[in-house]
Amino acid sequence: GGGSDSDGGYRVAVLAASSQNGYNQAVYQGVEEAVAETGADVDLQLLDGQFDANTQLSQLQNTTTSGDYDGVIVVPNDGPGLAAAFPLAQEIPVVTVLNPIGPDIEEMEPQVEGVVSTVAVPPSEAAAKQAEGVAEYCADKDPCKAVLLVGQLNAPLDVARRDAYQGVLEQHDNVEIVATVEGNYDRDQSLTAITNVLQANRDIDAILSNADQQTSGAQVALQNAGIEPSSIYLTGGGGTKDAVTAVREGTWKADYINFPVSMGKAAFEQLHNALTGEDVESWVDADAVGDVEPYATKETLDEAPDFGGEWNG
Amino acid sequence: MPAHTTPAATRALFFVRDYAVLILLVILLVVLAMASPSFFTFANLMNIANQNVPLAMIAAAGTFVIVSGNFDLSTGAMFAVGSVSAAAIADGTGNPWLGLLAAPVICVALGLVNGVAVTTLRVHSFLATLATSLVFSAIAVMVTGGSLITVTVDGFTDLGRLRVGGVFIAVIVLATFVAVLWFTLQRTLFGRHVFAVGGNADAAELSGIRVAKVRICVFMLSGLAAGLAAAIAVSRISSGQPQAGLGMELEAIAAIILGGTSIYGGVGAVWRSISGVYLIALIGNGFDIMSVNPQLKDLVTGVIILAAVALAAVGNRRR
Amino acid sequence: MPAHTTPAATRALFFVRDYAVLILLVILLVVLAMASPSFFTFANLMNIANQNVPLAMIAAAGTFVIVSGNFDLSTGAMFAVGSVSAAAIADGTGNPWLGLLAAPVICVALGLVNGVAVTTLRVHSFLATLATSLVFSAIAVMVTGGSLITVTVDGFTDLGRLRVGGVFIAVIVLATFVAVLWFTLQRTLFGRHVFAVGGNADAAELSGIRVAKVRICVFMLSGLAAGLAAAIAVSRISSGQPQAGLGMELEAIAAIILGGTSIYGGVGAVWRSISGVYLIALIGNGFDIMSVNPQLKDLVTGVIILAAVALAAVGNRRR
Amino acid sequence: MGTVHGSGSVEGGAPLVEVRGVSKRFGGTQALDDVSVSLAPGEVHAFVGENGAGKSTLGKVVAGLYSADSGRLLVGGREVQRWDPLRAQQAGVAMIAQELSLVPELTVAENVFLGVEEHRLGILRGTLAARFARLEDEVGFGLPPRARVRELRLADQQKVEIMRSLARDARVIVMDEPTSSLTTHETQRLHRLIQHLKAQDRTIVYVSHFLDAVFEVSDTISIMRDGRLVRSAPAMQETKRSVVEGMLGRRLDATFPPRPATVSAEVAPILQVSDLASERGARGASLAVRPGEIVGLLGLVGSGRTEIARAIFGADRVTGGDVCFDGERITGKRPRDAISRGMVFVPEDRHHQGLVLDRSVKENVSLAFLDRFSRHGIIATRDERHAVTDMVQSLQMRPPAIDLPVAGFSGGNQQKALLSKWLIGQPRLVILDEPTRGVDIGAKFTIYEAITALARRGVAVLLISSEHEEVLNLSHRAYLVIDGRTRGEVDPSSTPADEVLFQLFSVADTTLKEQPA
Ligand SMILES: Nc1ncnc2c1ncn2[C@@H]1O[C@H](COP(=O)(O)OP(=O)(O)OP(=O)(O)O)[C@@H](O)[C@H]1O
Ligand SMILES: Nc1ncnc2c1ncn2[C@@H]1O[C@H](COP(=O)(O)OP(=O)(O)OP(=O)(O)O)[C@@H](O)[C@H]1O
Ligand SMILES: [Mg+2]
Ligand SMILES: [Mg+2]
Repeated sequence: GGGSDSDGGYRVAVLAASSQNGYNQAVYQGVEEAVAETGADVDLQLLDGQFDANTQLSQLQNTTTSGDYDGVIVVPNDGPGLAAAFPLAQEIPVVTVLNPIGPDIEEMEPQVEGVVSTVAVPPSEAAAKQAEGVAEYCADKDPCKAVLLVGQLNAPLDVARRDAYQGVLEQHDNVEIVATVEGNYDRDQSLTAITNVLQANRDIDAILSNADQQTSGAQVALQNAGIEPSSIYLTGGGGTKDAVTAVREGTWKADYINFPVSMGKAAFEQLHNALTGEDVESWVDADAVGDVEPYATKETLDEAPDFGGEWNG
Repeated sequence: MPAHTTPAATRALFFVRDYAVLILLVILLVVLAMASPSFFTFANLMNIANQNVPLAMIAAAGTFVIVSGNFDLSTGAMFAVGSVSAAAIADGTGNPWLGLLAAPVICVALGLVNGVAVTTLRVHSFLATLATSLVFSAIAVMVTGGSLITVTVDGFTDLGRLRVGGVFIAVIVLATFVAVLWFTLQRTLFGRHVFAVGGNADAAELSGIRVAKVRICVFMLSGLAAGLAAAIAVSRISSGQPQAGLGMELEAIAAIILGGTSIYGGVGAVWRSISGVYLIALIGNGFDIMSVNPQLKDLVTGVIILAAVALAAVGNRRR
Repeated sequence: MPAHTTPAATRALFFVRDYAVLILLVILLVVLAMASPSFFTFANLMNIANQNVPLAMIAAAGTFVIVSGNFDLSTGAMFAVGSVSAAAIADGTGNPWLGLLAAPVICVALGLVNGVAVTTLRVHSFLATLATSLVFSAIAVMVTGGSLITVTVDGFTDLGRLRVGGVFIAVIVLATFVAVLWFTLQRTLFGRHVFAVGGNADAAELSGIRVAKVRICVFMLSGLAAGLAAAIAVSRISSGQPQAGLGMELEAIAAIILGGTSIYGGVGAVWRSISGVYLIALIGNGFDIMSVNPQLKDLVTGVIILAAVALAAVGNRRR
Repeated sequence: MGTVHGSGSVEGGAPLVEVRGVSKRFGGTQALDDVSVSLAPGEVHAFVGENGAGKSTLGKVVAGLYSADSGRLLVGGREVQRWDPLRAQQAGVAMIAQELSLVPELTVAENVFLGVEEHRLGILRGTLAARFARLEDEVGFGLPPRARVRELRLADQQKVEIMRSLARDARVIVMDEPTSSLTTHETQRLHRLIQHLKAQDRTIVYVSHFLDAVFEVSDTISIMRDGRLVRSAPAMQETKRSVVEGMLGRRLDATFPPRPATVSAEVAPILQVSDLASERGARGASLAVRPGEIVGLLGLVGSGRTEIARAIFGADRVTGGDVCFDGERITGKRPRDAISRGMVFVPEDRHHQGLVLDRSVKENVSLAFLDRFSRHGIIATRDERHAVTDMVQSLQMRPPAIDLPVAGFSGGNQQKALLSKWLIGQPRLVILDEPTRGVDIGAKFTIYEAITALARRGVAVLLISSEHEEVLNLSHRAYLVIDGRTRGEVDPSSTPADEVLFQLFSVADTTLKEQPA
C-alpha cells in the first residue's frame, strides 16, 4: 500500500456499519486494543457507514482508491453489495467482521479477491443452534408454543435467520410457532409486538429472538402481562451486558453471545498478519474468539463468573 | 353533467368527507372484533391505547405545527435527545423524577431552537427542522457515546408501566394532554392565532398577531410533546438510546394528514390526528394478534390509508 | 429597498441569495482541497460523482415533482422494487439488459400509479405517496420473499462499474439525464406547464392546461429516475434486496430543498438539486478522508445546511 | 323564469353560446336556479346583480370552470357534454376571473401566453417577446413583459389577466369585474378595446357593479337576483333605475348619503402625519385627520396611497418622518400597536392581506379583536357569536351564515366580512383602502352609510378609493397624492372629478420636470 508513513507505520481504515451503534463501537474498541497490544505503529481511522449500504460502498471505494490506507477492517451493512468494490483499485488487505463480503451470506471463506479474512459465523448455523435450545426446552411439553421475534423481515439476513428458526422447530412436532413478529432491533417495538401477541396467546412457552434489545422489550411485555419472564424460555442474541446479567439471574434461559471486542481484536490481528506477511486465517470463527461458550445458559456462565458481556446497545 | 343530488345525499357525502378517518376506524374496529375474539377485550384495547401514547402525543402537538403552516421533522431527534437525557440523568443522579422531568424541559428548549431558526432564517420549516434534526441526533449520540443507557433506578418505570384502576398512567397523561390541546386549538386565543397564521400569515400579521411568536410557541409545544413522549417511552423500557424515535416524525405527520388536517395549514383538528394514529395502530395490532405474515403489514397499511383518502375524496367529487 | 444600499450591494445580496448553495459548494471544495491532498484528485472527485449517481438522478427528477407542488415519498420504495425486479429478471432470464431495462419500465408504471392516485383521490401527494410507498416496499419484499437475489449473469455489472476513458458510464448516464431534464424544465412546453401547475394550479387549469396530466407525467418521470437509479445501483452491487433505497426519498427531497427549490412549488431548477446532492456528498467525503470523529458528521451536515439557508436569507432580510 | 332573447341590437346571428335552464348548488346555497341566457356574436352582454346573485358562477359555467348540476350548455348551436377550461378554450371561450388567478412566479409574458405557447415538438420557440409586443401594441397597457407577476401591484395584475384572455384569440370572453382595480382612465382604455373586439364579431360578457360602465359598453343586460335570471333585455330598453330595481327588488333613490357635519379646524387631529417615508414607497406624506372627519386620498394608480396607509399603520418599515396618533408618537411601531390604540386598516387586497379564506366568517371577523371576546385567553364563544352576527347583519352580508368558510362567499360579501372584521373593534381611526371593491350598488350604499355613521360617532376616517367620486362625495377634505407624497388639498364639495384628474396629471408633470433626470 502507498499509505505507509515514512517511518514504516500503517494506516488502517475501520468501516463501521454505523459509528453510532454499540456493537460497532465495541468492534472498534477491540481493534484499538489489539493495536495497543501488538505495539505496532498504526494510525486508525473510523468511518461511519450510517447503516447505509451505498454509503459504505463509497467509503470502501474511497479508501482503496485514495492510496492513503494500507488495510481495511469492515463491518458490512450489506455484504453482497460491498462485493461491488472488488477487485480493489489497489491491492490492500481487507478483513471483514460479522458478515462475509460476497453473494453468499452463509459462506465464510473469502468470496472475492482482496478479502483476506472473515471474522464471523454463518448466520443460519447460529440461528439453528439458538432454535435447538428452544426445542430442547420444549422436549417434554406438548404443545410447546413458541413466538419468533425477528429483526426486520425485509432484510435478507433476518429472513435467513427466520428460515433457520422455522427449519429447526418444524422438525419437532410438539413445537408450535404461534406467531412471528418483527422487533426491529428496538425495545419499544418489541414490547408492543409481544404485548399484542400475548393478547391472543397468553400461554406461550418460548420467545426466540435474534437480538437482545428485542428480548429486553419482550421481557417488559411479559412482566406487564403478569407473566414471570423466568417461567418461559426467553432467549436473545448479542451477548450485551444486560443480557448476560439476565441469563445469570435466570430471567432469560439462554443467550447467543457475540464477542464484538474480541472480534475486533481478531480482525486486527489477521490484518496485521497480512500486512507483515505472516500467515492469515481466512476464517476466524467468531463463536470461538470469546472467553465463554457462545450459546450461553446459566450453567455455562457460572463457569465464567468474571464474564460480563463485551458491549451494550 | 351530473344528475340532481338531494340535500340529504349531499349532507351524507359531506359527512363521509369530513369523518372519513373516523368511519374507517370504526369499520376496522368491527372487522377486527369479528375476526379475533382476543381483539375486543378491555386489556387489548388498553394495550393499543398505551402502546401508542408517545406517537399520539407527538401527533397531537404536531397538529398545531401543521395547522400553523409548518413542518417539524425534528420530533424524532428531539425524542432521542429526551430519551438519552432522561436515562443519563436518572442513572447519574439516582433520582427517577429528575430524569423524567429533564426530557420535556430539554425538548422544549430544542423546540425553541427550531422556532427561532424558522423565524429568523425565514426558511421553510421543512428544511430548517431537517437540519436541526441532524444536529439533535448528533447530540443524542454524543450524550451516550452511541451506546445504550440502562436505568435501574427504583421508580423510574412507574410513569411508563403503572396503572390506576386498570388504566395505564401513560394513557391518563395522554388523555389529559390531548384534552388540553384540543381545547387550546378550538377555544383559545392562541388556537385561533395558530389557525390564522397557517391560513394567511400576512393577514394575521396585519390583524396584529405576532406571527413569529405564534410560530415559536408552536415549535416549543412540539418539543414539549416529544419530551413527554420520550419520558414515557424511556420509563417504559427503562433504557435510553440515541436511535430512539427514528422515523417517528414521519409517522406522526402521516397520522396527522391521514386524519384530514390540511398540509397547507389553516385547517385541522387534534382529534383527527389521534384518529389517524390509532387507525394505523389498529392495523399493526390486528397483524400481531391474528398472526398474519408481518411482511404483509405494510401492504395492508398502505391500502387502508388509500382507502381512507378515497373515502374522503368521495365527498369532494364534484367541482 | 433599504435606504442606503447601493445597487451593486443589492445585486451582491441577490446573488448570494440565489446562488447560496453553489457558493457553499465552492467554499467546501476549496476548504477540502486545502485540508487534504487526497481530496482534489481526479480519482476521488470521480468517485464522489459516481457514488451519488442514483441519488442525483432521483433528485433531478424530484425537482419536477416539487416544482409542480407535489411530493414523492415513494422514490425509495420504487427504487427497491426496481432493484429486486432487475435482479430477479436478470437472474431468471440470464439476460442482463432485460433485467436492467425492467427497472425503469416497472418504476414508470409505479409512478403512473402514484400520479393516478394523487389526481383521482385529490389528496395531497405527501400522504398518497406515503401510502403507495408502503405498498411498493411490500411488493419488493414479496418479489424476493425478503431475501437477497444475487446476480451472476455476465455483463450485468457493466452499467454500474465500467468506465469509458476513466469516466464511469454511470456518470455519463447521469450527465445526460440531468442535461435532458434541465432542458425540459427550462425550455419546453412541459417544463413551463410544470412551473405553472406548481405556481398556481387554478390559474393553470383556467389557462387550459391539463393539470392532472402534468401531475401524472411528473410522477412518471420520478418513477423513471428511481428505476434508472435502481438499475445503476443494482448493477453496481450485482444483487437486489428489498431494503435498497431506504430513506432515499428524504435524502433526495432534502437535497432538492437545500438547493433552493421552493417547497411550495412554482420555483426551482435542476442544477440546484444536483448542487444540493453534491454539497451533502462532499461533507461525507470530507469526513472520510480527514481524520474527524464521524459522530460529528450529522452535526456538521446540519450546521452546513443551516448555513446555506442563512446565506440565502441574507438577501431576504427586509420585511 | 323564461328566457328573453336579447341579442336584438346586433345583427341577430345565431347565438355563439347558449345556457339553458342551468342550476348549480354549493352546499346549502342555490347559486344558480334555472338560468337561461344566450350570447350572440358581436355583442357585449352585461351580467348585473347584487353580490352573491350568481354572476360569477354563471360566468364560470360558461368558461368550463364549474360544471352545472343540471341544465344544458350549447356552443355554436351544439350541446356540449364534457366541458372544462381546455375544451372551452379550444371552442373559443376564455375568462378573466374575478379573483385574480395568475401564476405569481412566472413573468408577465409567460402568464399572458400560458397554455397557448408556441412550440415545435414540445420545445418552446423564442417568439414570446415578439408575440407580447404585438399584443401590447393592441392594448397599450405598458406592462413590463419580463417582470414576475408576483412583483406587480393589483391593477397591473388585472391588466395581465385581461391580456391573457385576449391572447387566447377567443370568440367569447367572459370578463368578471375586469375593472375593479382600474382607474377611470384605464377603464376607458379597456372599453375602447372592447369596442375593437366587438367590431371583430367577438362576444364579451361584462360583469360589473359600475352601472355607468355597463351602460357605456353593453348591448344586452342580463339582470340576476338570488341565483335567478330576472330578465335579459337590450341595453337601450333599460335605464339605470330600472336595472337597479331589477337587481335589488327595490328602488335606490340616492347614490351617496349626506355628508356628516364638518369638523371645526380647531379640533385637535387624532392622526398627525408629517413627512412620512417608507421602504415600500411612501416618500413624504403629511396629513392630519380629526375625530369625526372623513379625509380622502386622491391619486392615480401607483401613486403610493396604499403605501402611505401601510406606513401609518406600521405594516411597512418607516424610513423617515413621524406618525402621531392621539398625541402619542407611534412611528415605526407594529400593526398590533396601532390596533391596540384604536387605529385599524382595511387593506385593498382582501385575499392576500385581509382574510383567512379557509376559516369561517366568525373567526375572521373577530380575529383582530379576539382579546375582547375572551377571558384569560379562552374565547367566550357566545359573546363572539353575538357580536359577529350583529356586525355582519348591519352590513347586510349574505348569506348571514357566520360559520361557513369565507372562501365560499361571493366577492362582494367577502368585502363585507373584511369591513366587519375591522369595524367590530369600534376603532377611533379607520383607514379604508378601496372599501367598496367588488361591492354591488346596493351594498355600496350600505357601506357609505356605515362610513358616514362612523364619522357621526366621532370616528376619524382616512379614505382611499380609485373611484374618485366616492372620495369626493364622502370626505370633508382630500389630499392629492403623487409619487408617494401628499401634494396639497382639495375641497371635495366644490371639485368635480375631472378637475381632480386634471390636477393629478398636471402636478405629476411638474414633479417630473422638477426632478432632473
Ligand atoms: N366555491 C363556492 N363554494 C361555496 N359557495 C359558493 C362558491 N362559489 C359561489 N358560492 C355561492 O354562490 C352564490 C353566488 O356566488 P357568485 O360568486 O356567483 O356571486 P356574484 O354574483 O358573482 O357576486 P359578487 O358580485 O359579489 O361577485 C353565493 O351565495 C356564494 O356564496
Ligand atoms: N409588493 C410590492 N413590492 C414592491 N413595490 C411595490 C409593491 N406594491 C406596490 N409597489 C410600488 O409602490 C408604488 C405604489 O403602489 P400602489 O399601486 O399600491 O399605489 P396606490 O396609490 O395604492 O395605488 P392603487 O391603490 O390605486 O393600486 C408603486 O410604484 C409600486 O410599484
Ligand atoms: Mg362575482
Ligand atoms: Mg392601493
